[in-house]
Amino acid sequence: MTMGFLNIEFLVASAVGLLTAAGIYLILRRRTFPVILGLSLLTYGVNIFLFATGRLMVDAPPVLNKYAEVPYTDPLPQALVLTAIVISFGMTAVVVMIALAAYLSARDDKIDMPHHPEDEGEDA
Amino acid sequence: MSLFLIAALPFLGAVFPALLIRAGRNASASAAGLTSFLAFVGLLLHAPAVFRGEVIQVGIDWLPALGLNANFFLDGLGFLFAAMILGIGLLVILYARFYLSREDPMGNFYTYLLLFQGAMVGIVLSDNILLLLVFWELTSLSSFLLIGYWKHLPEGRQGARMALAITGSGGLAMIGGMMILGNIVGSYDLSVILQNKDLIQASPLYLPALILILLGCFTKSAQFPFHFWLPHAMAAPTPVSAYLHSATMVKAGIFLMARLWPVLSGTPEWFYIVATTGLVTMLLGAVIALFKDDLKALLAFSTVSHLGLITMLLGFGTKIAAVTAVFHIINHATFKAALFMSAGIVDHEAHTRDIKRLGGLRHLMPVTATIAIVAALSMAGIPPFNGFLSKEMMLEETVHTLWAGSHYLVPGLALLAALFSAAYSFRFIGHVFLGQTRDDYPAKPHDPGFGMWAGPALLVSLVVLIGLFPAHLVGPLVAVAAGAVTGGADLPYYSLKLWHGLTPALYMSGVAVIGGLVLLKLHAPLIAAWNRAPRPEAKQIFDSAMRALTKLSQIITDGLHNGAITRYAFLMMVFIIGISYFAYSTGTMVPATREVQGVGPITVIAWFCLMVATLAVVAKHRQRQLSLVLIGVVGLVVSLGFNYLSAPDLALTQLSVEVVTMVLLLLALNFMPKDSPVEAPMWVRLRDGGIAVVGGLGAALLIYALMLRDFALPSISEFHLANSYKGGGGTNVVNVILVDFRGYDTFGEIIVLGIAALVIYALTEAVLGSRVRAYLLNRKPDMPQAGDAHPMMMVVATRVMMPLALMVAAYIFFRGHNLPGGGFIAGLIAAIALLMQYMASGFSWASERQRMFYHGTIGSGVLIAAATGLGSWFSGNPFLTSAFGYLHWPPLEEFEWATAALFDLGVFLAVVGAVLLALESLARFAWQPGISSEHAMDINPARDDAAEAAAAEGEA
Amino acid sequence: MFFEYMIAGFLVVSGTFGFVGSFGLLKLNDPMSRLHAPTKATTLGVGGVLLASMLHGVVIEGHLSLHELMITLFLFLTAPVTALFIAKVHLHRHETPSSLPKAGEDGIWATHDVDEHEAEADSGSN
Amino acid sequence: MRLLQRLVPHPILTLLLTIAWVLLTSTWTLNSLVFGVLLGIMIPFLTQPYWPQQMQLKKPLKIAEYILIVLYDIVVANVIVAYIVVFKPNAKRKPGWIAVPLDLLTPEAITVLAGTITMTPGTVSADLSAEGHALLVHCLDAEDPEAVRDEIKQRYERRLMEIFE
Amino acid sequence: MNHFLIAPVVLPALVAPFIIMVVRYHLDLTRIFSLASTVMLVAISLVLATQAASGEVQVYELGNWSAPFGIVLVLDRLSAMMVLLTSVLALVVNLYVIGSGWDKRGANFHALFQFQLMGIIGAFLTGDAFNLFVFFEVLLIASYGLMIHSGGTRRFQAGVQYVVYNLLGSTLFLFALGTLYAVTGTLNMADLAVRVAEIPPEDTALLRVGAVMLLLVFAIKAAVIPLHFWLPASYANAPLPVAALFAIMTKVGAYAILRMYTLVFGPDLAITEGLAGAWLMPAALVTLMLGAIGILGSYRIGRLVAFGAITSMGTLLTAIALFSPEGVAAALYYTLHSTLAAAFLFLVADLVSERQGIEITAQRLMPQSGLIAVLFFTGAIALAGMPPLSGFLGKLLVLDAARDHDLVWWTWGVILVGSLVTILGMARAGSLLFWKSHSITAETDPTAPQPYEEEANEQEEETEDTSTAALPFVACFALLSGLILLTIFAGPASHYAEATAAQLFQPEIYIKAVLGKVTP
Amino acid sequence: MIITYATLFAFTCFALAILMNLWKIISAAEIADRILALDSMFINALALMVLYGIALGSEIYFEASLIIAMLGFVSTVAYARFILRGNIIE
Ligand code: NA
Ligand code: NA
Repeated sequence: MTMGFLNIEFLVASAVGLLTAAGIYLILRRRTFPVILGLSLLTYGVNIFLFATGRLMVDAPPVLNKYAEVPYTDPLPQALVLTAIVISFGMTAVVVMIALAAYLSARDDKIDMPHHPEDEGEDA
Repeated sequence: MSLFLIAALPFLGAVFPALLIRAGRNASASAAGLTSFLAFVGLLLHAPAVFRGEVIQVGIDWLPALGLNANFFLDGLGFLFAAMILGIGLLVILYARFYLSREDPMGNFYTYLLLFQGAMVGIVLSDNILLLLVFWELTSLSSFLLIGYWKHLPEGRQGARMALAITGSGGLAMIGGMMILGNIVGSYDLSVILQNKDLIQASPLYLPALILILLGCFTKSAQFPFHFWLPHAMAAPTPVSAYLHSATMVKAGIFLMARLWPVLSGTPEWFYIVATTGLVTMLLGAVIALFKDDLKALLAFSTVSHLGLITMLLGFGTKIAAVTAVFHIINHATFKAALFMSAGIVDHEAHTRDIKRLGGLRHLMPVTATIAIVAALSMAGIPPFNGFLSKEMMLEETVHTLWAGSHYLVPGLALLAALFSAAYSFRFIGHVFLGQTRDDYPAKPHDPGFGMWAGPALLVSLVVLIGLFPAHLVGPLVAVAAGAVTGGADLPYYSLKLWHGLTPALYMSGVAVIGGLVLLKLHAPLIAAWNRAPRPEAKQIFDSAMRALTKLSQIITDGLHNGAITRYAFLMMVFIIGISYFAYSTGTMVPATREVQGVGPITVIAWFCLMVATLAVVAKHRQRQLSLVLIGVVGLVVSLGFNYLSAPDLALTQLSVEVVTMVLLLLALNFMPKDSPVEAPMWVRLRDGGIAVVGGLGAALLIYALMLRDFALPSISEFHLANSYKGGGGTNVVNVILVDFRGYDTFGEIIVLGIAALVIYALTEAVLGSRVRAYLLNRKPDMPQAGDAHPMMMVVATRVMMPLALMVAAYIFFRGHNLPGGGFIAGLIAAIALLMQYMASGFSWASERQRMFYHGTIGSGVLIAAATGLGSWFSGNPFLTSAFGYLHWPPLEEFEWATAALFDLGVFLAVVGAVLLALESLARFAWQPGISSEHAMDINPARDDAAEAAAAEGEA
Repeated sequence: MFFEYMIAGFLVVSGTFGFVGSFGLLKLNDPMSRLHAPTKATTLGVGGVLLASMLHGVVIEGHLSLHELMITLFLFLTAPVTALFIAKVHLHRHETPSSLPKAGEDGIWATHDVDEHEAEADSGSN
Repeated sequence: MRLLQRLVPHPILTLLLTIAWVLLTSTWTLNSLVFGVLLGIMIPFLTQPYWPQQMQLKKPLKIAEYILIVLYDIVVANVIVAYIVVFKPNAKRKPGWIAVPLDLLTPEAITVLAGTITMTPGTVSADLSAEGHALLVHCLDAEDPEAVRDEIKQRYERRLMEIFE
Repeated sequence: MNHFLIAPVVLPALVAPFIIMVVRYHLDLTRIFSLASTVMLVAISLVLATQAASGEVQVYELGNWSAPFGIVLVLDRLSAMMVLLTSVLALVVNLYVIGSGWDKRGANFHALFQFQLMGIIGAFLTGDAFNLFVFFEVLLIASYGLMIHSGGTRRFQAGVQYVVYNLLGSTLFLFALGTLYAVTGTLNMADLAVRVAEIPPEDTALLRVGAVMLLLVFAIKAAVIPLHFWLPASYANAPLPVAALFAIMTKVGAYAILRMYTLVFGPDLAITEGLAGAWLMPAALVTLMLGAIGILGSYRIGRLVAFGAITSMGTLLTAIALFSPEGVAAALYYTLHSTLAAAFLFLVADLVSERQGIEITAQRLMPQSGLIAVLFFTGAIALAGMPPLSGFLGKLLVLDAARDHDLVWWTWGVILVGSLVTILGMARAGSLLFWKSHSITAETDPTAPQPYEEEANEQEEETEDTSTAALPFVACFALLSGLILLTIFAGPASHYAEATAAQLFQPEIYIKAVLGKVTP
Repeated sequence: MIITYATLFAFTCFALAILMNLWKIISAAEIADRILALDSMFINALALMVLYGIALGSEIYFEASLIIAMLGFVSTVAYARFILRGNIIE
């Protein structure tokens, strides 16, 4: 039973698109927390993107079957995505902590740094 | 002495004055003097050869790629200038020793002066225009230091910056001009360039090159309209003014025009630009000089005027005019340096340079007065002094010069300039040294010591002697120098003598002198009129221009970099999307080569959840905790998707990362506001939404297009599939890629994790070491808190769950190589197992029982991974080469070992350490007195009842 | 054949309970009651699936795999904890000591038993 | 004996873990078993600080009986709950709280009881009293709260008392 | 098997955990190990540079898997040069940091420092595109830690922006790599080059998108306008010695552009034609100009030097954007120069800000004003590209290389005008900082010197150990000597750069070394 | 064959359950309900994964369910603790 007008490629591509769009939108918000949320969504988006570059296959995990000739999906993008997930986890942890430190220090979680051109001392 | 050494000596010597100043002012001055003297002697040693008409050349390659060679040559022109630079330099060094006061850092002064001297000598000896540029810019820089020498005076600082701005920009223009010139000729060597007049003048780039080079010359030599910096540079100590602004630096522009005269002059462009500029400058400088009350300002504008004169002569383009120019260069250097030094003496002794406050000094300082009067007369063009001779020759030349068809324009204006020149010279004499002695000087003036007037005296004796015996004293010098300028030995006839007969020039001189006297008589009404007349004040214009430029820069800089990363990111998105679209639209695409694959309704439902949850995150992002819940949905569906699309490893990883990330975000959110306010106006949100939609659409279309096409060539992963078991010893190809084929990536990846933990730890230390700590310690929860921080059921469940989870971690770890799993996922599970304990019983209770030292765990993880990698060196293989094999210990069955497992252990440890260190750091933020509990759970009837019973027993 | 029907039966039952659990979440009208539906029905639903999976492994694919039991174990261990916490959230936000039955000799339920020093700190700060 | 107690602080846990290993791997080899036992010993040893008290089981064999009863209850009562959820209108349902006084003292026992209450349909353990002497239970549809409380005490707590205390 | 190739990556990767685990609480030991590691890195990179100077391209097959299936390290002249530059810079900065005591103002400095070096060097050596991403992340995350070292409100706030901006860059990197992989089926750079050349000309759009996204990623790192916005605030708010080390980070971006766009998407490749050329040159010129304007418009010293770094990146990228051997040679020489010069000026800026705060205003005369003034002046000359230091030569090389380019007039004009504005800005700052202070006496000065650290300095600095007090100046003079050597030996240096450029424009050498076969 | 239909039935049930969970997560007035719905969603997803394994006759996808069963409650407890105490590790 398949849904005639839909296909996996479309679902995945649209998911990538929506996650990316939502990520971009949230990254452009003015508080650190939504920006971090945006980064998370964007990370999902790009991870799926990267994953899909190996083309999509159902029921073909790249675990070698010693007994039968079966198709395998492309393992390389999976390994890359794994690396990317781990790295972005580390990055998320760091950005969360820095954002928290900035908030605690400034007691303000605006992500834009207000610019205070200090009065400048007359020109020499 | 080698030309290298002559050019290098001042630079080498520049080190000493600043160092020797501790040994006293004399030592410092002597070092400077000795350096100059040695260089001067070295130069003079070449005199015979130069006067024989030889050209001395030395050179080594410096930057051959560019054609920038350290080539020097010495001909008549170079000799003349080098002699002036070093000779007058010596006198200035002597003069400055007595001029500078005790408070002035003399060592620095001489150091700067020698740097400047070296740069000047370098200019005049360079045989490579790029090398010349190096020295040229160096003069700008060293003069910046010299003009700003009196750091406490705002005039000095401003004058220095103005000089730097003007001469610096001219110098940069000249770089352009020189590059063009070099490109036309194909060489940057002067001696080559000078041979290619026709090539240069025929080039379409001749005019740009000419203009750019002349910009450099004019700015340096203070030609109109760049003349205004020179008077402001007079804020410098007088020795500097005498040296830089009369004798040397300002003549660098003149020098260069003379140097390039053979190849640049002779065209109408040259004539009209150079001669006209010179003429205007000459006149304008002379007029302004008359109305300056500051002695040094008067001399400064006089210098401007005389430089204009020389420029004009060079602009005429005739050989005889060139000879005259050379001659006037010598004369001007002598009388003007003497005048500056005299002015300095007056300033030094009377403590003022204001002509209105001076007068009658001839009685008080007769020696100085004599020197100054003779020099001023020469400047006025009075016979028998040398100024007369060259001015006469100049006037003679103007008579023969036709400007745009007019016979009278040039001589008329030149005469007018001569007239004003005579007038200000007379004013210098009359209003300072003649007239009544006054008693209102700021200080009682008297002649200074010999050391101070010796220099000017020597110069003024030259003024007289050259005037009387020009042909003998400077004839040969003029000849060789002019020969070098005109680029050949065949100079036209000229004679250097006082009396040429009743020439038009003589009449013009007479008119000038008489007119000058008349002007001086009329000075009072004239200056009143002058002061009333509106005129642009160059300094104000320059200052406001600089202020405006600075302000504009600040506006641009601060306006663009206003700290709003929301805007930075927006611009970035727009740019990335725009450029990517450009790249796409300029390429071509073939139709899809792959079929799409159908889906069932379950998949569509999962997709629908993902889409709705994502949209909901955006819609509800202001409610922060809710958005985290929604992200949980996204993460769950993504994991489901990975599983569905044959990526079980990814599903496992995504699920476990999700948990840790969520805990992390919640821990952080505890301290932060729980909601985001609406801040951006609607149009901004629409704009952001617009770019987000475009970006998302781009990503979607891109991946859709990619998925519908095959690899152009078979993917390298076919090799991985084929060799995973054979070569990597594992059937889970993803894991074999991670720990073997691309183990180096994984090595980097665990280091990223380790670094993340280190950063977080360091950050926590920094925050807790700051005033934030007090805030944290006294922080009140911003939401009402419920009781029972460590519920019993959670604690008990954890006691079973944690060991089980660790068991699962072990299971996942060991199967990773052959089935989905591996060190990373196992590490996350183990970390979450410990995290459960933290959540159940609290940070304090759990960490007291913590046997793991997280820093060490991370470190050992990285070390184990690295050591596993290094281990392969012993078998002669590259870093990270894996090995595996089988062991058989009866009665156990045979089992497999693999170094990959050891590497994976490193991964495991790094992950556990990193996650826990990060969480621990956050928990430390939350620590408050009283938060710690001595018990794993808050409520425990077994414990409490027993204690009560004991207490009751005790009471009983 | 019998086992196939049995597997199918487990699957149908489990699907039904899974559905009912989540349906209850929508249908039931008070928060505490909603907590019942998913915690139980879902557990049973999943339990059925797991049983089916185990049977399927043994009968259809011919190898005994028991790790479904691990999942069941975990669910039984964690579900009460989850329920407890969600219930506590409800107590914390919507119930007061007076809206609940008396807590026996202890007087108060743990969720409402805010630590003394915290209360002190609260009053101290105001 | 001391040493053994230190090495194997929670023998039941060790057993549980070993079983878990076998269940996980589903491989029936000596290697696997040996490895599972090793891990079953190692993990409790490492995590012992988090479970400091020794857990005493008076009648371990009663556990099986208890489990069977509970499983039976779950299955049977699930149907009832499903019926209530699907067919009984909200208005006719009588949800309510009951407080169950506890005779159990040990945390493990109380936790098992609370878990049992939650897993058996119709009831959810919602909270413990401040000192741990009563359990707050929510009933989905309790016509007779007293009966529910008695059943909890009779059917579950009594058995748990036997096992644990 | 030449293990020297992996040594500069593994050494810091071993030293860092060692420091964390073993000597974490012993400052002296930490310093000794960190310093020893950087000294050894210099030695190793000298060996590597010598080996690379022969012109042979060396390949190290990690895990003994041959390219393109495994990851390889590749040593050619370019990577050797960059590694050497990094090591030298690291040694100097390390000396400075130890001397100034910056390393004890926060935790884990030396470990992060070593990891940072590992990341940078790894990025220079790798021959694999995805591994480049990994090492970018290593160097970035270490840089996050170094950037916020010792804390402070503005530093944290700037840190958030720095991290967020770079995370966007990393995301784009993955999009680009994914696209390239999906089209070509490989990740190895040499293999990419081979495969890209085989892409049919009628199917270029997707590859072009991937290629240009990759370029944009590197342009972010290289701070090309309008992707440069991350730089000013983060460099200015970082500890300035850290900013000095960061002088090499922008070069990583430039390096990657150079590598990818000579090896894989070479200037003669029809498929990717016009991708870089169309916008990189104008963008680089605007970057240059904007940096210069920023120098004139800065009122804080860190920001001033940060814009100095931007303007030097503008110059460097202008040279790269010529995509000619001459241009690349000029760019390489200028890379050496501008890295040392920017680092030098950052260190001097730290000397200043440690004494009188970060504002560029006249304040009471700072201690050692004279010496620092000299250093600032020379640094300013160097960064502005004024004679006699190497910057001028570099700039001349760039001008000369640009002479046949379409935009030659724009190039020359912007470079020269940019220099002027830079000079004006530097002169303004120097005059305010060092000259005007002379007119302020201690009595009339209402503003006492403000220490830069807002709160981290609550515990007063203990008096510096005299044995290390001179180290900051030693470090400054070391960089200055570097610049002077680069000036004096401009001939040999530019010769190396030329040979390097020539090697880059013969990618078949690289490809043959990596894949053992030549491009079809 | 019957297993296939039964599986499909179960699939549908759990998928619909997930949809209902989603609806609750989005629309609930009370955060506790949302957490509860998410927890249910985790369990239902777990069931889906097991069903997927049954449908494909493969055990490879099984560990994901194990992880959900083991770790899913950590998120749920964390969300709840956040509301109860603010600090989820104290
Ligand atoms: Na794995
Ligand atoms: Na339940």
